[in-house]
Amino acid sequence: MMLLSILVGVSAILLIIFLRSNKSINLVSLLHALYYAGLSIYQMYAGSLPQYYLENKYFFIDSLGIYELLIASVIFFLSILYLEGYIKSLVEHEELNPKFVKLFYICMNLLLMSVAFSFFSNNLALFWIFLELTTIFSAILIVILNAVENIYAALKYLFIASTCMLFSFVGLILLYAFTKHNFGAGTLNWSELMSSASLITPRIAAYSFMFIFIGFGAKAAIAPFHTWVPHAHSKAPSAVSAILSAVILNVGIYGIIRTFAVVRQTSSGQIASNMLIIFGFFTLGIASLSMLQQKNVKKLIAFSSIEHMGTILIAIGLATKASVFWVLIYIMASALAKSLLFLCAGIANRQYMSNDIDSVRNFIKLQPLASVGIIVGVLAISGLPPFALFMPKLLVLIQISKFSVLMLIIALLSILISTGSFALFFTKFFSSVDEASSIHKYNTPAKMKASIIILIILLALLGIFLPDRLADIAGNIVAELKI
Amino acid sequence: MNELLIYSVLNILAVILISPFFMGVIKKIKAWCQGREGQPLLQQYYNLIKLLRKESVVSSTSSWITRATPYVNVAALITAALFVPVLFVPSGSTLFGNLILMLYLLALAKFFMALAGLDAGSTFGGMGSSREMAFSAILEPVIIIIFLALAFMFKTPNLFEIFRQASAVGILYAKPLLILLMVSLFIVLIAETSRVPVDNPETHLELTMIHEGMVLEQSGKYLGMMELSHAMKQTLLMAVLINILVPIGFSTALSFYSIAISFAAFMAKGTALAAVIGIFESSIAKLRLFRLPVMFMVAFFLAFLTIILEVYG
Amino acid sequence: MMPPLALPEINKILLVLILFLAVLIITVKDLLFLNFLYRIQSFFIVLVSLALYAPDRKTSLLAVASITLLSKVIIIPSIIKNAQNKLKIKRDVEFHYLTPISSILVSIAVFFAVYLSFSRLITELPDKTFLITGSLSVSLMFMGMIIIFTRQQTITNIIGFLTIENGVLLFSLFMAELPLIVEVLILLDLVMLIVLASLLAFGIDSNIEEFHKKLQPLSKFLGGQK
Amino acid sequence: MIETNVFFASIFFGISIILPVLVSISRPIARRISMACAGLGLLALADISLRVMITNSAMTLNLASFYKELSFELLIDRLSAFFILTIILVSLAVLIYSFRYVEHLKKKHGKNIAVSLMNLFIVSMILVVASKNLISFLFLWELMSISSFFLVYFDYEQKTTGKAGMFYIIMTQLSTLFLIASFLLVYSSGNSFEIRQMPQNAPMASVIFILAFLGFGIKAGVIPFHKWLPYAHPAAPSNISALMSGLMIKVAIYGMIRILLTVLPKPLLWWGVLILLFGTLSAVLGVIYALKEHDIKRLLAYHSIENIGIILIGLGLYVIFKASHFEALAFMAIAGSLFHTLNHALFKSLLFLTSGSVVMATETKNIEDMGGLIKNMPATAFLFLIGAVSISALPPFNGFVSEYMIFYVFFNTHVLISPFLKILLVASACILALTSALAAACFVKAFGTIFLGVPRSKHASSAQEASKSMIIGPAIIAILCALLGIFSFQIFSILGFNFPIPNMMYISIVLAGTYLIFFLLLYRASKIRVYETWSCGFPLSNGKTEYTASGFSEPIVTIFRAIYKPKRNSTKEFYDDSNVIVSHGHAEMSLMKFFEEYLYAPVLKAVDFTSGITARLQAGYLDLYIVYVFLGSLALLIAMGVLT
Repeated sequence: MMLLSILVGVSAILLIIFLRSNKSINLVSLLHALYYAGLSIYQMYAGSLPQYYLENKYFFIDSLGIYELLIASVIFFLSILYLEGYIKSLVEHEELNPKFVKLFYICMNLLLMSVAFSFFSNNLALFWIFLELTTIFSAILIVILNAVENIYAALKYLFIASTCMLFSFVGLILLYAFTKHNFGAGTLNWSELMSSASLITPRIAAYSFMFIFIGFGAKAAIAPFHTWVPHAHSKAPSAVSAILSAVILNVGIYGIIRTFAVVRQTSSGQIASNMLIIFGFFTLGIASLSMLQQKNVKKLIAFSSIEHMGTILIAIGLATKASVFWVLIYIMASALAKSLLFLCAGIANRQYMSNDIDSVRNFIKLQPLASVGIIVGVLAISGLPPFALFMPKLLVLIQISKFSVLMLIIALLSILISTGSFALFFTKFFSSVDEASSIHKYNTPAKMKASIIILIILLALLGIFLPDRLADIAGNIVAELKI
Repeated sequence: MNELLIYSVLNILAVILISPFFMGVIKKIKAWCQGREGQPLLQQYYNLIKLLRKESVVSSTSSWITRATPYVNVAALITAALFVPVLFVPSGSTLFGNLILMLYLLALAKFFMALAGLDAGSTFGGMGSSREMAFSAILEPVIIIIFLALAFMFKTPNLFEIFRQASAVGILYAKPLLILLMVSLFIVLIAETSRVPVDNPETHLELTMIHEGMVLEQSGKYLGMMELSHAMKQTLLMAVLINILVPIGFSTALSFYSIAISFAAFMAKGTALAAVIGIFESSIAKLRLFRLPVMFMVAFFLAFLTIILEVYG
Repeated sequence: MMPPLALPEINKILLVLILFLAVLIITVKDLLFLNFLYRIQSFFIVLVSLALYAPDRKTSLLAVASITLLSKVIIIPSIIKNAQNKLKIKRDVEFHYLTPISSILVSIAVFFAVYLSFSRLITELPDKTFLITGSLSVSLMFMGMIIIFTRQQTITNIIGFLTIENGVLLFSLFMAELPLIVEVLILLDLVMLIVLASLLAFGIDSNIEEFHKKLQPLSKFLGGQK
Repeated sequence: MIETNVFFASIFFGISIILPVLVSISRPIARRISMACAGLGLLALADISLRVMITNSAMTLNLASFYKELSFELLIDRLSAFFILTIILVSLAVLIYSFRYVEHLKKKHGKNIAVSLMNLFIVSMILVVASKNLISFLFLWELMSISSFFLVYFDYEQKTTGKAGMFYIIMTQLSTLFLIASFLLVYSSGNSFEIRQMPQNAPMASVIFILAFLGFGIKAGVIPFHKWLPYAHPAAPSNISALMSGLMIKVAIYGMIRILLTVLPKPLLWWGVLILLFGTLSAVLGVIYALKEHDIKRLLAYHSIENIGIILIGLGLYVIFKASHFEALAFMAIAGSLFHTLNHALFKSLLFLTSGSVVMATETKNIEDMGGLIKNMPATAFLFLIGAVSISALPPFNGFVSEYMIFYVFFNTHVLISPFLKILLVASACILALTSALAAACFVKAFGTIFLGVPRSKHASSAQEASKSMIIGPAIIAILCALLGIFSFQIFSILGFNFPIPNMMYISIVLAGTYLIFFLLLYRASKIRVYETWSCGFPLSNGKTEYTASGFSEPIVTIFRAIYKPKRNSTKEFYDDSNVIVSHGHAEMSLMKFFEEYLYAPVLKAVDFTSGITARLQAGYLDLYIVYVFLGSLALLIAMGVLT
């Protein structure tokens, strides 16, 4: 499997290098994403999980990996589908040098590979490496546009994310050193750590978790390490923003879930739990307050995804069976909603050549589909029915309410503030109508529309009905994590 | 059922017939106080009959509201008349005697009267309606609290029952607190019938007029009906006051003699009350419009005091 | 894992020297000199790994030493030097948030904080030297961060970042042998550096300060004024 | 039978929601089919709920399941059936009204969407009321809020609409959050989403009650959470205002009653006092604020607040008497408040619909620009009058009966033991009396200024009568208003309740009889001559000399100046230096918006301030961000040292 994946990846990149037309390059990338989607769906139905690859079990696939990979590959697929028209428009407006289109796609494919491999890694260190690689490739995808602001956004991203990731590295080493001391042979393999977690000294577990959390937390946009997120998301091309917020942040959360599951087996589990909950609330509060006065559409969405990360972190920290089960559904739903919003914001960006809400005029008339997309996206991301986030949000809130009423109130307040900010944004966005303005309509290509439509449908379907197979997988994950 | 029917017919007829008389008495007393001889006691009846036959002038801007209002007024007042026994109380009926319903029937009449005031589009009518609605609005809590106080004292909201109890015991001995309440009721009576400190029924001056402003556009039979209903309202409120405060002679059974006695007693007591009203009106000056709430508050306070004394006493 | 008794002394001396270099980096304004200091710091790390290699003769440590030597002492400094020449900036004058002196004081405070925090681990420790080596290398990381946020030039920032990385490297050298991953870390570093340097070469012909000026309208509407 | 009904109803509703969205032709046919389908669906449901209502039975239905126990289940018992019937009655009339009204909307596109959303809104309201568990309640509640939000936001090009929509959605979300909190506590008490009785003496009962009361109260527009109503109603199309004001805020009332009856059937006394206080406050302030309004729809919105107050007074009385163990009186109180809920749904939607016709005919919402419309729009005027009479609680219409029931309970205050409660209830009764009298005053003002007198503007004088469907729709409600009033006694008997309420049938017979007798007696008594209005010799050519609406409410403003706090601003400019000869000046009078100035604004300011700080802390400087990382990780390290 690993070899096949590498083969597919390498051949995709080679094809991109040799192919000439943008269309076929796009098609190759699409197929690449489709490969992972197919792989994860195949494993979901056929595979007996977990499966290990390579002798020393450095790579494996289990339910959590499959689940995350499925989400990631769907988002990648839709973003790449969307990308073709978007890049065309970028090139037309000289925002992207035509020379770089190939590099763009190569980095995209590399990013896809590193994301997929980070899910395949059965080893913390390997995971760390792939996570670092995602930083580098996504930073390239941001910096590739011809704007100074992009360079600075990428710099912030690189500096903050890598600095924090170095702390993770310290954590890894700590863990490795002491597992070596305790187990006899040092290991960073998930499966071994999980099976013999009780041997890890609690204090060491707590310290290494803390260090690891700083780095993964930065990738997962946890305050106060989240600061790169709004800049990177707002400056990246919209399809990349969608991937950043719906996939890259999730990879960070994935790492936190894994490590947390290990630490929970020791007696330091409670400390780790409290840490996650406190940071979750901090993130929630900071993000929702930051949303309120936001005039940059994409920054707004970015802060909203930070807010969701806060909620997710709280739910993981609660570490009950139900909370983890629903947080997994939550992760999926919020990924879909965020990417929908980013893709629609991308259309607005192409329409007005700006992310500033003040430049928006007559959006409904100019871009009816994107309007619907934004409406659905805002509803979905605010956790309103009949869209996918409603149920998981409610059930996560239930778990919070069981834990403490005060926390429930804080969570509800921040949710209110963020909903309020979206309401502000929403009404401002659509109510700015100027009959006299003669903005030339941006003709959205069909593929861009297609990805938006698919996302809307997915969000609506998952809002009224949770497929059994997904629920089973989520249930398996809970069992695997020994929550 | 039979008794009820007789009661209904008798009571309505009595109220219609007596009402103009009390009006006449008040006018007479007022004239005497001013040193005039005044019109004959029955002048009000002549006026009514003349008005009902006279040609009516209707404003060209007005609509059917103006024309319907007098009928609504008369109908509402006649219906209300069912609720206040002036001669006798029929036994065991809960159909009528409902204080709240009576109050709201009066409100119905007032509502249409105020609409009619606005109908013609004249400034005077509008002003009359505006003031009438404003002041009757703040009078409303006063009336309700008086009725509530009655309900507190007699443990029933039914006026029939209250009258029955009142005539059964010498009420002032048993419940001296009623005096307070009756003072409030007197103020309400003055206000509701547009009498002097509140309104001046004699003038058509925009500074003072409330009630007259609204009926300014009415004429002929319409005006006649309005006058009649106004007089009936006065009689009804007077009857409440009289039959609770001095229930002497009031009949609780249906028999010819007792009713005759009751009628005579009511006429006497009513005339006396009308005289009091006339004297009161002559001896007091018109209040400034926005001083009126103070007066209503006095009535409210007295009724509230009654309740407090009743609750804690 | 446990080096013989004599060696920790050498290592300790080296560690202190490395920290001293970091302090110098915090205070120095001349960019060329800064780069030179970084080169020396990295070289000391090579020495540390060699010192660790000496007792056990583990080839992995030797590999780490040689890769460090290659990338951190030779390649990275020269890339930075190149970029520096392109940018034509000689000095990084201004200090933000902390003056050099207070930076040093803060560093000492940080060291004590880290030391105290790590001392909680003492009961679990197989190797008591961890306390001093571990907290020294973690404080080196924090010092790297101080470098980043007190300075304005992107190049200084990069050197700060590399200092952090040196701290991590030291930490991993002392704690455990993770040859593969440490080497990968160094290589990743290199890649990162190349990306950063090409970034610098491509886009930035100014320092962040000027950039702030450019961003003034933007930051105003964000409500931020510094 | 029931299954087939439900089946057909769901098919009809499905078509009515989906069809107009799919078929994007601008001709009205799709919309009409959709509305007809919605009507048929409503009729199919009416059958079920009537049966439940009369036989006092209950039926359950499982619609769909999200995941395991998270299902959308319906339970129609008598309470639900009552509310469903209310919704059906009003919605049918609104649908008939919308038949033509929708075509008059100014939008070229979007009419289809409006119809679809309207149908969705109706359906979601019905389903909320019928929800068996908290999950489906919340789901549909949110669906209801969202669909209504889009309907409020329908006229999105207007700046004011944007504001109104935003305000509405924020308030409605606030309400939902309270509900979520309350429901989660209900859930935690037994790990079940079923709407069921809480375990006895649950310590959280009061918390649950308070949260639910706040949640539903915000949605119902209880003062001081009422501000969204006067914003949202003018913004929405009139048929939607009718639905929102007539029905949606009643759904909130349903929630409150459901909590009080099913979840917490043993209420505490102080809850009742709380409800009563809020109810009284809402009633009197609602009407006082209504009096100063000259925007017809805003005026009606404030009256909704007033009537919600009255309904709450009934509920408060229920709790007080229930907690004091006077079951019969408590039952009467809650029946009164339920009946008032139905009545208000009817006459308020009647008023909104007719005022919608008026607004459409005159192209203004300001009643100062109307006048004399009774001549051009006689039918609309008549219907509005019926609504006005009903809402002013005048006999023999329905509003009176429900208010009577509440008053009746007040009149039995003397049975209570606690002197404090007695005094409180007396005060509340007086305020209720004041409220209803002021409401009458307000509707004299509204009807008088809109329909009577002389037209005050060009549009008003050239207004046209509304089209047929826009008369038939409200007419149905008007007839219902009359019937429900006149036959209230009989209706209650059929349902098996014997309340001591007056038999309005007899009263109406007497009223109508005397009217007729006098009419016939005096029919030929005298001649009638039509002549100009007498106005002291001045001609009454235009509306300039008429009494204005602000003039009408002036005495009340003066009397209640403590509440309105009118501010007078005037500026003068002079020709000469010594300020003697005035060249021109400007004077205006504004009334204080107490809750806006002292409640909403400070909260917003505080939130704004904090968010300003957070934004400033993330202004985009890398150094600053590294400082955060530095501090964050250091703090973590120290915390670890301290904690482990």
